[in-house]
Amino acid sequence: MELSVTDLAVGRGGVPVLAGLSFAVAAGEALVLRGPNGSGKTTLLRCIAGLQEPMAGMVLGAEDRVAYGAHADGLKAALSVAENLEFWAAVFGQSGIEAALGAFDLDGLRARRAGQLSAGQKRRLGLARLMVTGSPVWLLDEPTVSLDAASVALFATAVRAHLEAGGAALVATHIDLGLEARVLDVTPYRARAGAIASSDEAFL
Amino acid sequence: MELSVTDLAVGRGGVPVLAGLSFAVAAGEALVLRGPNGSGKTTLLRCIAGLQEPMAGMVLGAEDRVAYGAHADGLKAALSVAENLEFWAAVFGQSGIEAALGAFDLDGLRARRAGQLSAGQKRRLGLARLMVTGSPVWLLDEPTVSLDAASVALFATAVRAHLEAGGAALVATHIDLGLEARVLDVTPYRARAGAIASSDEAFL
Amino acid sequence: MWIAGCFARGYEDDMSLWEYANPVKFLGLSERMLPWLWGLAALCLVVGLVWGFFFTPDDFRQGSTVKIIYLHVPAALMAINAWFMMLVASLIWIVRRHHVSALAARAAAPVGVVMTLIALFTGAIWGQPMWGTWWAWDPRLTSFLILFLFYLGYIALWEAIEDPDTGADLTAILCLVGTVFAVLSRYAVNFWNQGLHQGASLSLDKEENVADVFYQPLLVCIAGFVLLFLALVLYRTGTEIRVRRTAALIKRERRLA
Amino acid sequence: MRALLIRDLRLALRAGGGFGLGLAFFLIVVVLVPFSVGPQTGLLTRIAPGVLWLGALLACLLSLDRLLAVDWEDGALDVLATAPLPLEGVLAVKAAAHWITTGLPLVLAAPLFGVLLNVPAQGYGALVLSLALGTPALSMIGVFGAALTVGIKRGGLLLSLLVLPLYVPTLIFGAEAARRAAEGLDSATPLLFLAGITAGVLATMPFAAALVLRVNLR
Amino acid sequence: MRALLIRDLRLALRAGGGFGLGLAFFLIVVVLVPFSVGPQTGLLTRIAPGVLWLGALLACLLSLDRLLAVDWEDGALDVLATAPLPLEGVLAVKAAAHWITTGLPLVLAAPLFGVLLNVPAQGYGALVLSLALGTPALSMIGVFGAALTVGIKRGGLLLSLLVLPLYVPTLIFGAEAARRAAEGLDSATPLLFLAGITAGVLATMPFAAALVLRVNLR
Ligand code: HEM
Ligand SMILES: Nc1ncnc2c1ncn2[C@@H]1O[C@H](COP(=O)(O)OP(=O)(O)OP(=O)(O)O)[C@@H](O)[C@H]1O
Ligand SMILES: Nc1ncnc2c1ncn2[C@@H]1O[C@H](COP(=O)(O)OP(=O)(O)OP(=O)(O)O)[C@@H](O)[C@H]1O
Ligand SMILES: [Mg+2]
Ligand SMILES: [Mg+2]
Repeated sequence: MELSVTDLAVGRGGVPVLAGLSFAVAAGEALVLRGPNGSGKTTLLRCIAGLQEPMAGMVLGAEDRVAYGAHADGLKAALSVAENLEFWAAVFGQSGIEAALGAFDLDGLRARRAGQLSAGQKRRLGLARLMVTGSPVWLLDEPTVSLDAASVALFATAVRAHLEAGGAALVATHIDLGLEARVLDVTPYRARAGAIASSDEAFL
Repeated sequence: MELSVTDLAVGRGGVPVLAGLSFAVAAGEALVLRGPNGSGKTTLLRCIAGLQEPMAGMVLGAEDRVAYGAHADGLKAALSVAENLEFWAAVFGQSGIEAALGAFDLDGLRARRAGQLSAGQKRRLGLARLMVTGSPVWLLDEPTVSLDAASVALFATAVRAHLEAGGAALVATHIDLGLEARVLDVTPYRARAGAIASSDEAFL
Repeated sequence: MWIAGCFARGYEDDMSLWEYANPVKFLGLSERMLPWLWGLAALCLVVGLVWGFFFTPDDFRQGSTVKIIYLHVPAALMAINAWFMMLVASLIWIVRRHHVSALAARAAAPVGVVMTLIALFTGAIWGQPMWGTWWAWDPRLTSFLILFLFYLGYIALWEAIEDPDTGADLTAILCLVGTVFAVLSRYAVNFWNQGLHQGASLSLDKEENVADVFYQPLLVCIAGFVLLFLALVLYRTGTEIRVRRTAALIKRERRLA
Repeated sequence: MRALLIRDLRLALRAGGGFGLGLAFFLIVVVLVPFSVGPQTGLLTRIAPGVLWLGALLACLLSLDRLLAVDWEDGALDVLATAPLPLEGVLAVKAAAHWITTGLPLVLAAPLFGVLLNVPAQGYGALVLSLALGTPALSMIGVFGAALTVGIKRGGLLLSLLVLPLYVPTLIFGAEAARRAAEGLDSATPLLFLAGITAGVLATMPFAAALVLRVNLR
Repeated sequence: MRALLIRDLRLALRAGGGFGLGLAFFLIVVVLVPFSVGPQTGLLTRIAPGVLWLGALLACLLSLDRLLAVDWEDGALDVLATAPLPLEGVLAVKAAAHWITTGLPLVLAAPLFGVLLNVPAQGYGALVLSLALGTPALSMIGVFGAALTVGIKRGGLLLSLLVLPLYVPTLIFGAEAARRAAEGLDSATPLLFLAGITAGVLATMPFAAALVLRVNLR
């Protein structure tokens, strides 16, 4: 019931990016990933989410239990806020979007088309999506981008509630989340050339 | 040679969002726009950039002198970093992208396809685009989104250099830019119902 | 174009005709006119059709099939003229930015489509006995089909766009461009194929013309169709205005809240 | 699954007309053919069934391009892939939605268009039947093609390039059936072949598509 | 301007094949036609010029959809609109790029495809000429349509519904010219009409397109 990563190596386009990562996130715990641009946070999250397989090592306790919030939120401009949420709730076999709407105060916007939201409002909707999935493990990639202070606070409370409910969260970010949690800096794990078999080292 | 806005009212989808705005940005000066999500910063910038006409009031000293950096950067995933910059330089009748590449340390990535950049690297490229336009007035919408501390510093120095060269900058943001500048909070200017003629008030 | 619009807004007030460009005023007017229009339309249609169907002799060649003309020709005429009415309305919108005219254009389109369909079907039914085929690639028929396509495109574009003003602008320009190309196609089609369809027999040159017995009830029917068209368009415009009005009110509520 | 189907249908409707569009396009193709090959009725009658099938093919093709690309660009595909739904099912549903919005209307309207091209009376049954049997395969194959090209911006032409060859068998048997019936011959055999192809496609293609899509996602 | 042209061409190339694609699609259409209408040579010869023109039309159409949408989605259009270039010029250039990548190859390759459908020898001249005169209009009109539907996701079918009726005159005169020449008749008149239409379109459409695009941008 916890997410654990052992000796993981991930890469993009066949080039290893991070290697030798090992950590565990227990239920009720949040882990913040930090590291300069291009250090591999997104790649790592995609790998844990199961969108790409690891180059080495393994990920435990993730399959079918994760909700992945990426740089793009997967919202349909043509659908209303409520419709978007209901859709994702249904996909994840959940129902009831009121809690999510309330948590990110989208009640006033429920009938608005997603395409007509401001950047921050869109982002809030994207985060609300996580709540309706009902997945225990949240993987968040820079969730607070273009959120104002108030919305960041909303986000922090939402995450805390999720943790108290026994969920876990793995958050990559550059800015403060208004959230006290363990921090993991990925910089030291940057893959050295030839450290692990990159897909085309057979040619070397 | 300065950007001045007098009694401006802007709206989206026929609904007035901001009204009664008046301010001026002199050459060599930067103005930071603040305000909660959905308060109308993007709309204001788009209006000043000439992408939508004001509902009332006027904008002086903007036409053909602005470089607009929006939420989206207008980069082509299929083109390399250098190609993207060269293209925009040519469009704005400039040449020489070295300075820009250096300022946002993209030298190492010049041959990389824009589609293969990380979020922050993309953003840096998007900002580098501003430098190659050679336009005196920069309109920036949340420029430091998903940038790490080091890159934010790079951005700040770039803006300072631009100001010293006699340029002006208007920046909407929620987070710190590492940049000391006059701040304008748009919240008080939120348009009250019926304040100005919305396009469909004829129907009321 | 909104430049034109802005300067038009400048003196919208003076000219008295434009009074009714105000949606609310327009609603009042149309409500007063509609009952009369409905009545007259019904009257003309009943008279014209009964007269045409039961009190005219059978044509010596065509037999009783000739009587389809009382539906076919008026429908065809209206189908074409509806488009021109839309064109005028669009022009008014572009120059003077009166919402009513834009909505009137929007309201006219479906009516035009129905008229087109009536003409097509009656024509097809008529074609079977006359030409021994339901459909022939005769220039007039073909250009009518093209007109039908233009209607479809126009309506589809309206449907696809959320923001009403944007929709009005885009469809107006489409209507202008479309008209030019529709006319072009008309001549192209003539060039492409010389057909079997009747010439304009309402025109006054005497050879190849419909005999007066058929001619007078036909005129009554045409009048009826014109009135019916006007009534429908006014009615639908009213609906469009009300829809837009509710939307506007809801928006205002949201902003006040 | 149902939610996905409903969403896709709703999106198609919102994007202007939905069902109507496929038909309108079909109609246009039917109108353009006489313009390009000339108005001689006899000629048209002979090529009519083929034209209708080509039209169906192209209507299908034009709507394919964005089928997955949209979801890919806004990240919805990533989320769907991580959702507890089998990706195969997701793609099958997408194909179904596509068929309902483009294929089905064509099947229903085919007789009307047949009139325009004076298809002889005895031809209609087989024409409709062949379309009803064939178009599902077109949609499913199309989804596979879309999954192949999802990563590529402006993949429109490339997609059609990849998909059209896969359409050939369906087209041959479908058009053949329609043509034979129009000429009063028996068209059972091609119809059977057609049904076979469609069955096979529907049974296997979702897996191929899902496989390809997973590769594209990583 | 030149930079824009170069960029668009480069993007077309990068998106797999570029020039090749239009041709390949054209080829496929030409190949599919015999499948759908049946292999009788006499018949094919008669419809050949029309088929080639239809193919050109559709190749054009398929590549239109994303022409502006891509730039719209990644915000490039916003920047272009704020750049010190006339939007009319930008759109004209885009049309030119589109023509070079799809129209031009077709013009050059038309004789080849003519052989496949055994167009009679005397037909080639007019065929190529008509395509050369006609396709630029197709591209320019297409850009107008793209500007109309740029805001709409999956506008593909809608776009074709709007654009194809506008293609009718061009198609009629073009195909007419090609057909007449193939039958050994004189095809000067339709060619003249065709040239006239193209000239008119190229002169006026950029402005209409820019107008529409500005409306969509606000
Ligand atoms: C689907 C088939 C047909 C269509 C789409 C069609 C369409 C039209 C159109 C567009 C007009 C022009 C109205 C005007 O501008 O004045 C018209 C008029 C007319 N049509 Fe047809 N038609 C069809 C079949 C027929 C047939 C089979 C006949 C009888 C032989 C016929 C007889 C007439 C006559 C007598 C007029 C009045 C001529 C005039 O006043 O212009 N039409 N039809
Ligand atoms: N498609 C790709 N092909 C090849 N390399 C890629 C691709 N996408 C990203 N990269 C590279 O992989 C590295 C890791 O990228 P990643 O997006 O994981 O970084 P990140 O930590 O998320 O950065 P940011 O904080 O800016 O989002 C970067 O150096 C980037 O240049
Ligand atoms: N296309 C649209 N149609 C109607 N209303 C819109 C549209 N786009 C945005 N809005 C509304 O206009 C208001 C201003 O939006 P805008 O994007 O300018 O806010 P913002 O200050 O940029 O917010 P953020 O800080 O989140 O980017 C918001 O309330 C938003 O809901
Ligand atoms: Mg990242
Ligand atoms: Mg904003």
